[in-house]
Amino acid sequence: MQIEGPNGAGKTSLLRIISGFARPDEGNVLFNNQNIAEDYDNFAQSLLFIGHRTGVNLQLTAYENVQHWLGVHGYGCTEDEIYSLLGKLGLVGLEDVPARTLSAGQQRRVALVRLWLNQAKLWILDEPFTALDKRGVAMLQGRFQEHLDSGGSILLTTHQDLTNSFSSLQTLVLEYRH
Amino acid sequence: MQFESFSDFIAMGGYGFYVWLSFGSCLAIILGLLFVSLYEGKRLKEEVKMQMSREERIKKAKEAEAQA
Amino acid sequence: MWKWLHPYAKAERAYQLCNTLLPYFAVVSVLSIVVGWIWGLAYAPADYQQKDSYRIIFIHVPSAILSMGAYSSMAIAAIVALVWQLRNAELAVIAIAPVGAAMTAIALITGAAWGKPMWGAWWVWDARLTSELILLFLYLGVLSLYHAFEDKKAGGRAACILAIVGVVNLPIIHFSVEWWNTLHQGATITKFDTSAIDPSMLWPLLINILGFAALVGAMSLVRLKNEIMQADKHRPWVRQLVSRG
Amino acid sequence: MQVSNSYWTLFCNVYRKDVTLAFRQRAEIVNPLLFFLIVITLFPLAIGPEPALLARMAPGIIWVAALLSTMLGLDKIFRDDYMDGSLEQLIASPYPLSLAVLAKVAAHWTTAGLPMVVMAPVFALLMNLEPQALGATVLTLLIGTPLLSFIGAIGAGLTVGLQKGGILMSLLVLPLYIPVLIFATSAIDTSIMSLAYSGQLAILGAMLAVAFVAAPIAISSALRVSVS
Repeated sequence: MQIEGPNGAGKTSLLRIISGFARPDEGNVLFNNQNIAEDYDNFAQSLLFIGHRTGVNLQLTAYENVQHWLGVHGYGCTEDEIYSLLGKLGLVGLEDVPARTLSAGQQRRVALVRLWLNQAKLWILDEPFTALDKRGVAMLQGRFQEHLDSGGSILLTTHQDLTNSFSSLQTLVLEYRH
Repeated sequence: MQFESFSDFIAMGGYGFYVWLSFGSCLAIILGLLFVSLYEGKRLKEEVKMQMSREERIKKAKEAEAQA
Repeated sequence: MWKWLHPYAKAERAYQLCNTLLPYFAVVSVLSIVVGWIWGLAYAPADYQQKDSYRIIFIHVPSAILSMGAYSSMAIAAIVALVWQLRNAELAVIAIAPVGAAMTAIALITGAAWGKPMWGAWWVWDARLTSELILLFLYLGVLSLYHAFEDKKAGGRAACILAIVGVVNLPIIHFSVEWWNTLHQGATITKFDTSAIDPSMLWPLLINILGFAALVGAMSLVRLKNEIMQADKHRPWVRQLVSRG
Repeated sequence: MQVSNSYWTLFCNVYRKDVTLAFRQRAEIVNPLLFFLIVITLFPLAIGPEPALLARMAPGIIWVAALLSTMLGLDKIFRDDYMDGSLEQLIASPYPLSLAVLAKVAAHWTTAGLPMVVMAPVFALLMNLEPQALGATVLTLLIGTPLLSFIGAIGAGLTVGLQKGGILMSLLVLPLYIPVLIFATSAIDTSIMSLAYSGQLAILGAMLAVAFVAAPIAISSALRVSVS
C-alpha cells in the first residue's frame, strides 16, 4: 500500500503511529486482530521499519552497521553473506570504511540492506527512495515484488511514482486539513 | 661499584621499592609510547594498502558491470 | 636559511629527513640512557643525606627539564606553523605533544616516588609539583583538541593556537602558583641544592639529560613520520612508499 | 540466515557497539577523567594545600568531582542513537527495550565509571586521604558509579528528544544523586575514623539492586515518550 499526500499531510505521523512509536489520539492499531500496544514485542517480530532517520551509525562501518542491526533483531548471518549483499547493492570496497565517509545514497543503501536480511511480514518504509539513483530505485522495486510474492505486505510513503506495476497496489491519499 | 652484592643493589639501601618504581614506570611509559607510535605507523601503512586494494576492487566491479 | 629550509616544507622531503635523522637520535639516546642509568644506579656514590633514594634524580630531573623543553619546542613549532603556514610544523606540534606529556607524566610519577620516602607523602601541593601537573593538563588539552576535530587541518591550527596560549600562560601560572604557595605557607619542603652537586653525581646526570633529550627527539621523529604519512595518505608518494614495502 | 533467539546476543550486541564507539573516539573516555582530575586540582588551589585540611575534605571533593564528571558523558548515552534512528530500531526489535537499555547503561559504566574507580587511588593520593580510607573510597565508587549511570540514564532518556536537554538533564539528575552522595561520603568518613562502614555500603548496595531492577523499566518508558 502506498500512502500519498502533500508535505505536512501526516504521512510520517501515520506510519509512526502504525509502527507503534507514537500513540494515536483516538482509536487503536490492530495487527492480526491484536492491539499492538498490548503485546508490542510480538508485533515487532513481524515488523521492519525504516524511517527518515535510517538507524545507520556514522562512526561504524557499513559491515558493522548491518551486523549490529542483525544482532538487535535476532537474525544471524555469515560474514560472506553480508559482504556479497553489500556488493550487490553497489557498496563494493566500501564495506569497512566509516559510514560518515559515504554519500547520502550509499548510506541509504546500507540501511536498505536490511530488506534482504529479515523475515518480517510487514515492511513500513518512510520515503525509501530518498537519495537513491535510478538503478537503486529499480533494484528496490524488484525486492518489493519478491517480498509481495512471498506473501508479505509493504506500507510506504513516497513522492515518486512507482515504475513497476504492482498488481496488488493500493493507494491511500491523505489531504491537508486545517 | 657502590654495592657489595646484587641483592644490595636491588635493595638500594632500603629505598629499593621507590627507586625501582620510578625506573620501572619511566621505562614502561617510554616503551609504551614507543610501541604505540610504531604500531600506529604500521597500521597506517596497512590502511593505505587496504585503500589501494579497495580501489582495485571497485575498479574491477565497475569493469564487470560494464561488460554485463 | 630559507633556501635550505624550503625544500623540507614538502612532505616527502620532510619524511626523508626524519628517516635520515632518526638513527642518530636513536643511537645517542639508547647509548647515553644505558650508560647514564648504569652509572647512576650502580657507580655513582650514595648521597650522605638521602642515601640511595636520591638515585631517582637521574630520571626525575631529565624528565622534568625535558617536559618543559618539549613544550617550548612545541610552542616554537606552533609559532612557525602559524606565521609561515607550514603544514609540517603543525604536524610537528602534534608529534611532540604526546612525547612531552609522557615526560611530564614521568616527572610527576618519579617525583611522587621520591617524595614518599623524603617528605613522607606521595604528593604535596608544592608550587613546582602543581605547575608540573598543570603542564600535563596543557599537553593533554592540545592533544584532545586536535583529535576532537574531524578536519585535521583546522584541528592542527587550533592546537597550534592553544599551544601558544599555553606558553604565554605558563610563566603566569608558575608565578601565581609560587605566590599562592608562599601565601598559604603549605607543606614546607627543603629542596637540596642542585648546584652544589658533586661531579661524581653530576656527570651521570648530564649524560642522562642528553639521553632523554635525544629520546624526546627520536620519539618525536617517529611520531612526526606517522603524522606526515597520515596527512598525505592519499598522495602518490605515500602509496609508492607503502607498495615498495 | 538463521534466527537466533537469545537475550544474551542482544545484550552483547548493544554493549559491544557502545564500547566500540567509545574506544574509537578515545576522548570520550579520557576527557571525563581529565575533568575529574582538574576539578580535584582546583580545590587545593582554592582552599590551600594544608594536608590536614585536604584530608578532611577529600571524601566530599572526590565524590562531587565524580558526580560532575559522570554528568559529562550522560548526554551521549542516547543522543546519537536518537539522532540517527538507531533508537527506533531498538524499540522495533522483538526483544524487550529494557534489556537493550541495560546494555547501554552497562556500556556507559564501563567507559565512564570504571576508569574512575581504577583511578581513584591516585586521586585519593592527591587529596592526602588517610590510607585506611582508600578501601572505602574504591568500594563506594565501585558500588556508587553504576548507580550514577542508572539514575543519570533516566534523566538522559527523558531529555533526549529535547533540543537543548543538557542543562535540564543536570537539573533533573543532580538532586537524584544526593542520596548516593550522602551515603558514599559518610562511608568514607566512617572509615577514616577506623569504624565499620558496612552499613552505608549495604544501603548503597540495596539502592543499586533496586536501580538494577527498576531503572531499565523507567528508562525504556522514558525513551518511548521521547521517541514519539
